[in-house]
Amino acid sequence: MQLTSRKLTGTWLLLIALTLTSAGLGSLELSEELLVFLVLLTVLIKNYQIIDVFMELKNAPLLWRGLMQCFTLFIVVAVGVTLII
Amino acid sequence: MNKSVVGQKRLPGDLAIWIFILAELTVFAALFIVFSVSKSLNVEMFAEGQATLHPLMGLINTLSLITSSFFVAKSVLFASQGQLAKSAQWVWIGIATASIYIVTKFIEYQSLMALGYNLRTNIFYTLYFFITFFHFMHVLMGIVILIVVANKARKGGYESDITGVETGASYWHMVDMVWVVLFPLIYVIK
Amino acid sequence: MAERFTKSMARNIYLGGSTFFILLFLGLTFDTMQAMPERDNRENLTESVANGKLLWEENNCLGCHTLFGEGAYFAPELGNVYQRRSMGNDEAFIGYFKAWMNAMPTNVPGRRQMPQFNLNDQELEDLAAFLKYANGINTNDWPPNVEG
Amino acid sequence: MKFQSQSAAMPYFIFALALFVGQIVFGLIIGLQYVVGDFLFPEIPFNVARMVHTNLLIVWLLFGFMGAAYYLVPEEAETELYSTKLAWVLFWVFAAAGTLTIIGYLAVPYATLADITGNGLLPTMGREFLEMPTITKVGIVVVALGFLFNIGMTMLRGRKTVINIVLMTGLLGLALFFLFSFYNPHNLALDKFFWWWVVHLWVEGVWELIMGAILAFVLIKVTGVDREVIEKWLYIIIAMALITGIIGTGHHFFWIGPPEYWHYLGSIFSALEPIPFFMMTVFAFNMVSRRRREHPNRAATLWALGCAVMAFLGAGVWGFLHTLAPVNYYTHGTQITAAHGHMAFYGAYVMIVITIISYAMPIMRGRPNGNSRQAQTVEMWSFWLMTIAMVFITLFLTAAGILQVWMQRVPESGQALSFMATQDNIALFYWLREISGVIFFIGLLTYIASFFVKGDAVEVAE
Repeated sequence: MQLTSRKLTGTWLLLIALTLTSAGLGSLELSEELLVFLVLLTVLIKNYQIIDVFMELKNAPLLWRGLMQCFTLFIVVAVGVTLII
Repeated sequence: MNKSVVGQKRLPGDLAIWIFILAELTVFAALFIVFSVSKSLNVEMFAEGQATLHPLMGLINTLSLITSSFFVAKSVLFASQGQLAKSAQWVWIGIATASIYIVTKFIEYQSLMALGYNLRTNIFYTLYFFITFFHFMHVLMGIVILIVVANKARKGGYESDITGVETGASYWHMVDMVWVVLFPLIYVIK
Repeated sequence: MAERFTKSMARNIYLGGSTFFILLFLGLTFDTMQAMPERDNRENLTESVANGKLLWEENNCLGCHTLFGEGAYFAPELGNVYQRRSMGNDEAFIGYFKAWMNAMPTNVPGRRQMPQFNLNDQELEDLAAFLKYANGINTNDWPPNVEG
Repeated sequence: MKFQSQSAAMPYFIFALALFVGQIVFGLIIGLQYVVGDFLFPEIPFNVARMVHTNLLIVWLLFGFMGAAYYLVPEEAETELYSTKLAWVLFWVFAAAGTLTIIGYLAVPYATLADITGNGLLPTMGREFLEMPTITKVGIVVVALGFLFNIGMTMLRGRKTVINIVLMTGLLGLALFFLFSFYNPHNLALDKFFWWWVVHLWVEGVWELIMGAILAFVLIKVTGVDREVIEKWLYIIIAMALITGIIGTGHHFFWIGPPEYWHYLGSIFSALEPIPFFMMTVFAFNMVSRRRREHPNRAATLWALGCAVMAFLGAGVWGFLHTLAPVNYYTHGTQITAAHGHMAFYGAYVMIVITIISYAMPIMRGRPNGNSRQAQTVEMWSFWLMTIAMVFITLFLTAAGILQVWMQRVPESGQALSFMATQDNIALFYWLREISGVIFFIGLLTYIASFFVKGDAVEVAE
């Protein structure tokens, strides 16, 4: 799968949309747990997109893609858990 | 030209930068976790503090960094197709986009400090100023790296090997990734 | 994989990284210096205190005692000795301090001994003033209790 | 030995080891004074013996670093030393200044020494680790400048390798930060703040560069692994050391006056300080397992590996143990600090100096393949004796420290035991520490003895 300009643009629009969504979520009257969960979900999706497409790690050795994804997942989960507790 | 075979797994950029990126993410992870732990220990203080921030500026900064990252990714794409002049051009556009972040961040610091908040006010402001300023310095550092890359690209420095462009870009995407966590953590989740 | 780990990149990371953190450290130092006047009890730094500090240094008190937890761990903490021994009364502290210093060494067999430093009355008062001044520095509530 | 002038390292190494013996003797004295309080009183009071113990450590490590530089810089630069004569002159100046200072400590009361040396003109004495008279400090600066000039000129004339550059940066930083020892304001909080610019930025900053460079040099020599690989690792490790270590200085600013935010910064960055030490351990073992030859000097390899492991344990793990501000609130200035200090200095700096001595000394004595097998066996015995003894010293001090925290620090005012009462309660551990210290001393004597063991020259299987 070769990276294309179209793919990049699509990812960019997705990131913008997710950013606006997460900012919008903050102004809704959601329960804290739900807000944390939803916002962190957008963060996770965004970072995975950045890792795979912008950083081009989708075609990288599994080790490096895995390391980056694990790090992101770890940060998001750790933040989520400590915020909710 | 980049002669990577289609389907072959390859890591873009220099291996050293990836080790460094992991180290950087570790530092930021520690900072974020300290922030969220302190927040759950000082709920009211953090709520009051967060109310003094400017979510709109945070949003603008997120958009500017994401867009800048996008432009830099485009530049790598051009470089891999051998279009180095275009590649350099997009790096410059990426830098210009990121400068929006610098201006907004500067305004935000100014307005907070005018109200008398600083690193020493309380734990919230200590962490807010330190984490965002630490990230701010990363943006500046990233811009310096990108300027070096753009200059070298303009002079045709990457004709045989675009590793340098990829390395600079990877660092820049990391700076973006960190802000993507930082923005909701500090500005959105109240 | 390892062949694309270039030495120049490793060097750039070293140079860039250390410059970055040196600048950050200098910035934080600058900020700390702004904060110090409210914390370091400088308004009570009299001539007598300055002389007391010199006496403290020239008799190598830190060779046995700690001051704010720094020094040798052979004899008690003295950063808060004013709090521990004064009962909030300067006269009482100076009296206690002089009596203590003049009684040294105890010569109790097997016990840790503090030397006799042969300081005169004025010097003992300066040293006591220094210890009182040290006690007034904001140490973020350290030590945890009066024992130091 | 590739270059004749490398032998300038010889007197530095020998003198360093002599001072090391002195350091341990005084260590045993103060260790005994912990339990037999009036031992040698009033002839050698604790504060004097302790000052001799710590200052000898610093000075012999400096001699070791200088010797290491004189040995490895010419070899790396592939040129003779700029001036062998200067190296010898500086050796005698430094050795004389050091010896006179120690004699001064022991012969007259400290206040008298301060008086004789004119401390009143520029007071710098009486601060931990920087007790030497101002005039000695000036002497150190002069020696350091001459030394840096000599090494720098050698480097500039020859090949500029990464190891040389890193070593030079470390030595320059060492000299630069030492200048803060001349800043001694009346303001106690500021005095302490900048005092750490010497002490912390030495041992958790620039000294790590020196250590990394020496370790990399020895590993290249004993493993035969490609220089390129080792140099990349070196850069990444020292980058991490500085990235974590510079802001990590904050863990010393918790309780001496600076604002509260250092609790956060100091805790976070110093919690990451074990990373470079961990990388160093991985690096050393990785290089040895990828070795291209069996170097006949097995003792040197053992020291190099041991150094990496013990540095990680002492500086990394034992540092982390009490570096977080909420923990440090209770442990600051207790025997836990002493435990960490002992193992960190031994693991990181004592062992790296012994590593380079163990590698370079046989070569300078005309044994390019290392000492005889018999001598190496004795040396390896000394390695295990000293290292295991140090592990026990650390464990006993840690146990003493935990009890001390429990009795003296954790309870409320009024319920807590006083300092001296606590000391009485933990005397058993001080005795055990003293016994371990004796074993360490035996290990050290065994090490010295290994220099005199004859035996068959080692043959190299090509």
